[in-house]
Amino acid sequence: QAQQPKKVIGLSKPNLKGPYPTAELYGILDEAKARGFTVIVQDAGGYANIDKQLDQISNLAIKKVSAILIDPSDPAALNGVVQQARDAGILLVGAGVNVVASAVEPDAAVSSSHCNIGRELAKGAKALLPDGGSLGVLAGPPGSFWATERLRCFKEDIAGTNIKIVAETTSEQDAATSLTRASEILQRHPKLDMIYGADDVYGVGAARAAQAADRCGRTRIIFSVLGEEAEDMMNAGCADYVVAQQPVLIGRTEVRVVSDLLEGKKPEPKVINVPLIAITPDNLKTVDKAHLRPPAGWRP
Amino acid sequence: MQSYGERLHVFDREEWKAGFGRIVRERAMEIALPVVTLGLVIVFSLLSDVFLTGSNFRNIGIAAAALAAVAFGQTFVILTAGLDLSVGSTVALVSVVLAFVMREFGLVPGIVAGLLCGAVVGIVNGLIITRFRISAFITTLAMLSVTAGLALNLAGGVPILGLPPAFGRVAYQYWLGLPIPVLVAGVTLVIAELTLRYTRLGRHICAVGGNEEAARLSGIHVERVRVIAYAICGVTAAIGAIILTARVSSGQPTLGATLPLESIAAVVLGGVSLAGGRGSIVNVAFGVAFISILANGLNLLNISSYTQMMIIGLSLIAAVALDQANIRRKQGH
Amino acid sequence: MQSYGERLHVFDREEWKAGFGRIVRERAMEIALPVVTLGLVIVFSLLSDVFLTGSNFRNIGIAAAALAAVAFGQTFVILTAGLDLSVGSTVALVSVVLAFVMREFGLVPGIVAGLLCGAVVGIVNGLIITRFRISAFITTLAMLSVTAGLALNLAGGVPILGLPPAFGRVAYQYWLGLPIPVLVAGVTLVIAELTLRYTRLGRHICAVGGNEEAARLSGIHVERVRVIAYAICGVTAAIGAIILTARVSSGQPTLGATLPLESIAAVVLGGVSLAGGRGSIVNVAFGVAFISILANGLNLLNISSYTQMMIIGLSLIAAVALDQANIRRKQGH
Amino acid sequence: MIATHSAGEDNAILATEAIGKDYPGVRALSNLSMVIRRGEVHALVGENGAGKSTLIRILSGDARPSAGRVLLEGKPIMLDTPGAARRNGIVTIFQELMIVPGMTVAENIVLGNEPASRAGRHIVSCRQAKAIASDMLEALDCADEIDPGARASSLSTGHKQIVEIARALALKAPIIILDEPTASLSDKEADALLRILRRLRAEGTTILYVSHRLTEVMGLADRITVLRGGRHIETLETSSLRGTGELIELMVGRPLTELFPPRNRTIGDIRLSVSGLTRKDVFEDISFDVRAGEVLGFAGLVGAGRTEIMRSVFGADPRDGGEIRKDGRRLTIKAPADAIRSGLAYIPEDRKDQGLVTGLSGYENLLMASLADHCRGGLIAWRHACQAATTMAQKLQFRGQLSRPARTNSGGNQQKIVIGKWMLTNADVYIFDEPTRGIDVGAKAEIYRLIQDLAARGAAVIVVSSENAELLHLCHRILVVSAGTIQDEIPEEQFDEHRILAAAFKGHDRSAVGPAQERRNNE
Ligand SMILES: Nc1ncnc2c1ncn2[C@@H]1O[C@H](COP(=O)(O)OP(=O)(O)OP(=O)(O)O)[C@@H](O)[C@H]1O
Ligand SMILES: Nc1ncnc2c1ncn2[C@@H]1O[C@H](COP(=O)(O)OP(=O)(O)OP(=O)(O)O)[C@@H](O)[C@H]1O
Ligand SMILES: [Mg+2]
Ligand SMILES: [Mg+2]
Repeated sequence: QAQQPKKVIGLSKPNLKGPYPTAELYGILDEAKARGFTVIVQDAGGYANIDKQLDQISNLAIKKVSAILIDPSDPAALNGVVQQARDAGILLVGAGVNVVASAVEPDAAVSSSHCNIGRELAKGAKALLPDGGSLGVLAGPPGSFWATERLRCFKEDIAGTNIKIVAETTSEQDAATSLTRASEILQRHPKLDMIYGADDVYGVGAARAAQAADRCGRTRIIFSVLGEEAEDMMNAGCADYVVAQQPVLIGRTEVRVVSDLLEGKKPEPKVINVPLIAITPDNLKTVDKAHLRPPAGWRP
Repeated sequence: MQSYGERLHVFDREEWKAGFGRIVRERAMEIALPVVTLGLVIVFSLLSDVFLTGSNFRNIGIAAAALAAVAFGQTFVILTAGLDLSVGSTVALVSVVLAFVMREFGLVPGIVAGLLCGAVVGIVNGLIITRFRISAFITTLAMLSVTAGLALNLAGGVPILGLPPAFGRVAYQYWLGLPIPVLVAGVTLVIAELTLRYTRLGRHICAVGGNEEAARLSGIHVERVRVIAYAICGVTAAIGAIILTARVSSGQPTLGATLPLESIAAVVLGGVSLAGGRGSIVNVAFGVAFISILANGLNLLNISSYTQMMIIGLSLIAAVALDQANIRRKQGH
Repeated sequence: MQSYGERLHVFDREEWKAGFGRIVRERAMEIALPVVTLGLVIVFSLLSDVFLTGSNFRNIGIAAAALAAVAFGQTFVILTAGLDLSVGSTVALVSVVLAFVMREFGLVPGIVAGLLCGAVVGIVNGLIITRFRISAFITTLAMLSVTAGLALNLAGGVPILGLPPAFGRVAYQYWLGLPIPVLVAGVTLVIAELTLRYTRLGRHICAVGGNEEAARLSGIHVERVRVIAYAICGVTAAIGAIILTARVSSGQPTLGATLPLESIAAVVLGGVSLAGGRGSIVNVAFGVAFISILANGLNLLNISSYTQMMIIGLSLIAAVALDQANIRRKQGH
Repeated sequence: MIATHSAGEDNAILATEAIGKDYPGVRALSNLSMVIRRGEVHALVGENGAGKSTLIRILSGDARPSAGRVLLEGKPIMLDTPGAARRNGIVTIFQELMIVPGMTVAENIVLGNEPASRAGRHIVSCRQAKAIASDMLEALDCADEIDPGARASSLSTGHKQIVEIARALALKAPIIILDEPTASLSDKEADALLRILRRLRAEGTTILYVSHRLTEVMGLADRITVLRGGRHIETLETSSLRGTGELIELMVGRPLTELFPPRNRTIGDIRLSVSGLTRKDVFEDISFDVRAGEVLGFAGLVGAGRTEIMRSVFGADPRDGGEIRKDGRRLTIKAPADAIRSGLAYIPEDRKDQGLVTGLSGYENLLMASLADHCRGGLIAWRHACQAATTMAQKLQFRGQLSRPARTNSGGNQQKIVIGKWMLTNADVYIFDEPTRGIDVGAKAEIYRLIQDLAARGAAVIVVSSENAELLHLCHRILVVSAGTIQDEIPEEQFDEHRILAAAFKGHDRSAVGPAQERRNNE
């Protein structure tokens, strides 16, 4: 009790499985340690478990944390609890997104918003297929906010081009299932020009399907999140364009923003956009991985 | 003329006559879970300073309310030796239907439409099971897929917004110090327990689960009773859906994915055998409390979610094993 | 001395004597599903020009192989009137363990470790069920949670890379024109069917599922048989995990989430009653084929995923209802 | 209302006209016409599988006839559900126990006919339910033995049967059908039941009664209908019958020369020796020997603990003390498998729940305990095994299809499968628990012959039975068990039914209830 009591930050994630959330968590925990914060991590266990995330945000409010980093499974669903937390005087920071709830303004947000990812993917699609072509879409898990957002903005941006979506399917976020679905799309459209994956689970599945069908380089694969598998696939020539979100940097920035807010400094701008990095086989070697993934062997 | 209250207590009074010791022995099974749950509360109170606060218990209550409603309906189905895996996606479908109707026609029509939708899903389940003689497991698994697809199709895969703000506020309001969702679950509990104990339907449900053949040969319309049990389960799923939809103040086509397995676990924790026949809603409420308190306490203790999964699994086994040991000791094995 | 082939057909020959008509009638149930599956194939062939191609069928085979292996083990458990909901997370755990061991010690130790890991999970399931007398549903539901948490904890939530490239290649290689995963599933099928029909263990499993007390009084070690059935299920889950891990050439802590319900559906489609007792692995293989072909065909037809969910649910009901109608006609009701 | 007994066809209350019923591969009933008169006790007799239960299922709305029709009061009637039969005043007590184990006795008695409370038609009045239950149990003279609040699962088989009878009585129906109600009752309980049936007849109730106990039938029935192979053979006035022999001849279609074969006369050394066997609160200090070639009987009242003794000997139940020796060698029996390895065989009292896997074929059931003998290199040689099973079935004069599920066979044939299963293990100690329960005279004679054959081949045989006549004709020695202890040992020269009964009741005098009984009541 010699020093002043440590400040406590809450983190509410709908899901912690997979390279992106794990890397973000690393950034948060590492930065928090450096700044003397304690982090309470709450994981709803899946994007569909909206009610669990509600309960967990209520839990954080009860623990009287100073701030909550929120990645809403669905912003429209969180208004009630988030308002409760706001009323309890807790700072609310968007974690990886620019919103915490649809009707509650965040105190700050560190974002590479889902919509922006979709836009960035569209940029890549247009660059890879300047003359247009056929596109298969692995849209993500059914009914999930993040995947819907990405795809919505992606579609907005490719509208008017000659890129035509010939197949679109939602499926469980499962490595083997996405591989099967991608194989089927390739089966039906053997000359398909491109596959879109909502994140690396879908993208890597598509890349493996292309590999199995011997379509690497001819069927272009684009997706977001550069995990180790994604890097492997890109090295093998089966992944062509990955939008990397710098999750470690996002996590670190989130903690920094909270720290600033607690010291009374208003972050400028309120919504900090951590730049997305478009990764292609050309810059794969040179990009700084320290902001993309935790050091090897790190465990939550 | 005897009063209604008198009749309600006719069994208990006679049991008192038989001595306190026998009650304890007979009720050992029913006491085990409350004791275990109390143990949980004590442990968490010692480990966390915010656990034993009014606001946390209100939180637990709100979080548990939907699961409770669903588990009460699930009890009816399990008592007939059935099972309903479709409650989760029924909750999603009701949430979507309710949101659409409420947005167009207002609060009350929305709630009525939601309850009706739940009942219809339940009746369809019941009819398929009884008419085609398909096992409850497969039927409700298939219906899980059908209703989930329907909910997503209706909603186009995105949440439905624009519900009356009053509806969303209800989930966070109190009456007599109790959150409205908890009150709704409480009323469901009382009605369910009374139905089970004191109505002909309730007795027939237990008879069908205990020995279908005997029930049939006693002139009970076994199929009708089964269908009604599934309909009740559908309606309570709709009640759960209303609570959840109010909390998220939007129609969500993926709501309630964890409810089927959680509700069945709560029912089994509550001492109801999956082979049907006997059980009490009050015990199931303790099962719900156990699950909800465990999840809440582990979250408050900041245990990693992966480790939580392991602890929850082990606790489930431990709690049911304790129950079983009690039953066996009671039977002198 | 009689040949092996002769012995295999002892039942059939007697039935042949009784006339062809009777065989058709008696075997109606076993013929129903193959006919329905054939119907599916015809419909999809007419609607899609790529469906009826060798490469698509190899695709279906590769995609179905893991489900098949898991469903074969699930059959053993269901025949004892049990159930294993933990196969999905067992697959995930095996995938992680296998990846770690394979990365450090090479291919064969990795596979051995994976199979051992699956067997251990199965044995733990079996021991909990028999020792504590907890229902299979609750035990394996709890173990689902425990093994999933363990897999995620071990892997730290992310996929494990660095497997020998040869392992990943195997999933896409052919032998005699058949993909290796299909061959592995095929060998599993033959061993499982032989075990069930021609070993004492297999007959004991059916006896335990049919009437536990009678089996015990006939000198069968009921608890041991049960534990072995769960161990077999664990091992086949490990085989499924090996196939899947090779396909995605990485250890995945979230693999196989849909396998528990899908494998149970396949087993029931294969005519095995959830109440245990009788069944054949070959029929279960048709159940797997039905599910896999349906999913493949619907995707090739580019039907929206939400509508697919509804169609899959309805087909499941239709297929089982047909089976049931057949059985009932056979029994003269 | 009450009819005269010399009535003609116009006095018919219930009649069947050319009823037929087909099951796949079996014609259970064909062209069956019979008439039941108002106010009579009409008995239905016939061998196992004669179609008695099938006829009853049709009359009670549980099965639909494939041909013909049922007439009630001369008018054709559609009995398509059990509810319909009940509404028309026909109540049935079925052969298989129809009790809901998790419910109380009172709830079981009012099942399907719950008294409505004043609060509403759909609310059950628990008080009235208890009152009805008490009244019915009172009427059955069982009010002190059965507590209406007790859980039905805690009752003995006999008491469960009484609860079922009480349920039927509570409906106060004009027609009551009983399918082998006394099969699992002790003589005392059976007598009580017969008294009640006589009283009901006096009150004008019509009764259709099925039983294999022919003396009981002769004592109770006004008229007897004999079925054979699903056909109506004859309906007789009981008064015109000279004895059971005539009835048996009609049932089996040939004169039955002897029911009990001569006893085996070559007795050898002590084969099985049990000493000091104890299971706390169930039985204590049980000691007995059986010699090779000897048939040892165990008599006693229902609930005396005989089944539990045998289950402990066989390793199916735990025991707290005592020693079992076979041919002088001490056995360690922890599970039935150990007992089987030592050459013991146990034919349980309940075929359906303990003897057979009813869903599996006759072959599989026959071979269940001896599959190890038919394995070649770890795999089962089915051809070889099925040959052995077929030979055994022929030896037992099994009449049914071995390839069909065991449940489709009649009771007697099912019992033969269970016995055959043990004979295939080449055991030399056989324990028969109620081997002839629910079995017709023809099959009984065959089973008695089998028991003597086994003894003649040098096996030691133990027979537990509640039918004393059976023990008196079959055994070389009878032990009487009461309240968990052996009360008396009677050698063949001193066989006397009164001595058995005296010993059987002795334990009951000492303590009102036996230990087994007491334990059950505690639950
Ligand atoms: N559900 C069924 N399926 C096939 N066959 C049946 C079925 N029920 C009865 N049977 C057959 O119908 C015939 C008549 O059986 P039923 O049970 O009526 O005989 P029973 O006279 O009551 O014999 P028991 O004295 O053994 O009770 C038998 O051959 C039996 O095998
Ligand atoms: N704990 C129990 N719960 C329910 N039923 C029991 C229990 N113990 C015994 N029974 C049943 O009561 C009957 C009497 O069994 P027990 O072994 O005590 O006496 P028994 O002398 O063998 O009588 P029986 O002539 O009925 O075989 C059996 O049918 C048995 O299944
Ligand atoms: Mg009968
Ligand atoms: Mg007995």
